[in-house]
Amino acid sequence: MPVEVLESPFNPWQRLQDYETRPEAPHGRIGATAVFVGTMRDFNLDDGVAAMTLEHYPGMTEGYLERISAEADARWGLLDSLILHRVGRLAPQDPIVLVAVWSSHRREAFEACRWLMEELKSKAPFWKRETLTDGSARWVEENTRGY
Amino acid sequence: MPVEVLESPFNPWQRLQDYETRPEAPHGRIGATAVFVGTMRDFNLDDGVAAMTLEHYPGMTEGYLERISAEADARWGLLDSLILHRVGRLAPQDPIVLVAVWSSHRREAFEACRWLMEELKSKAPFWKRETLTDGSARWVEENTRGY
Amino acid sequence: MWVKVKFFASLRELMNRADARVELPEGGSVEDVWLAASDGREKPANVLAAVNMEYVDFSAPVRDGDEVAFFPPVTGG
Amino acid sequence: MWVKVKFFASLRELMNRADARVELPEGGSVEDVWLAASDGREKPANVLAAVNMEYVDFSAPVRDGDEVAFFPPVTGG
Repeated sequence: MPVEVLESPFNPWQRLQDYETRPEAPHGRIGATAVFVGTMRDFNLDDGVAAMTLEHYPGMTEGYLERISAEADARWGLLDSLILHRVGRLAPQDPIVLVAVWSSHRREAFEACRWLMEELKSKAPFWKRETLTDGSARWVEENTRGY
Repeated sequence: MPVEVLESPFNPWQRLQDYETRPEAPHGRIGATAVFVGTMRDFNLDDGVAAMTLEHYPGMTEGYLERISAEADARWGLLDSLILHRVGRLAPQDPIVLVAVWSSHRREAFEACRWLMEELKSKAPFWKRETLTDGSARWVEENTRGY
Repeated sequence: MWVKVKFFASLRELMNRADARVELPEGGSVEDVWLAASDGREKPANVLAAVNMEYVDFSAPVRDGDEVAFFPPVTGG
Repeated sequence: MWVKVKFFASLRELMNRADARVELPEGGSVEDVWLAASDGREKPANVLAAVNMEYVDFSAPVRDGDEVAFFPPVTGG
């Protein structure tokens, strides 16, 4: 159930590989791993996007992510989970968020992973500011709904 | 949309990293990646499982996976997808299946990934035979439902 | 006409063979292929059938040269 | 009593500050904190509030020493 807010780029697949090979990982009991990775696109609302800056509320962000992580672990009986989220300046293709959950069964893994992403997108205090390819900048006003 | 039936162990995270770094991957348009990995557990129905042998129907298996892959690509407007499935003799913790989908938006990624797994589990011609820790062997009779 | 028959997994063990080749009258169905290939064994509940690698019902027609497969419920993933 | 105030993202730019410290009478609410900290600016639609890093309504009470944050809808993930 670790959560991390990261100031610099991360490789989601490398992080998952490292995380799963920890000696204390619940190896033999895992039957299902569900992962979501959100990546910065080079377009939004029909405009080209050149860069993005992600702001957050230090303390509240981590506290909120830890709370939903613990809630998902309890609600779906997860064996483990991991949430990583970038802040700072991002370039197109940079990973923004990783949510991974480990479970004995797939139904729980799928549902918990999606629920965590929706909770994160609707309430975790992060804000995106886009720099467009024409040089102008704008705040992203709201996230699309995921269900 | 590649599908592969693999005779030897694979590392899902390494395969994803390799797949995403192909020059022809649809890089800037990807906003959402949803991944499911099914892993061999060391227990099933309260019994310890020491090994598993996966049998398939060569030709029909690949054809079926290619068809559901194309159907998901079309139905959810996916940018890309990847399905890998092991056959042969597996040990606990070995990855059995990887389903990954790439999309501009998360709703489509989550739904397509889960749909592909349910289609695969309900109809792809694979069969599991378990060797238990007491030395006995049995065919797995049916998959649990995922919705 | 002649058709190729395949058995998989627990059904292969039950029938004691993976492959067979059977002759049956023109116009036969998958059900007829089972009868011709199973040495009179009762069809287990839940057995599935495919003709030329596509799922079919047991009432589906077969043609000369078809590949007809029988197998138990699938358990991949 | 005194409370710490924080503004984030577009609201930080609109208010032209990230932090403030305001005094208000005991028994005040989050709404009162907004009035005291906003120099009379109208509250934008959709603005959210947190007290001590927990989401609250604008009617929620505040106490001396609380940290009250205002921000626009979140857009992470």
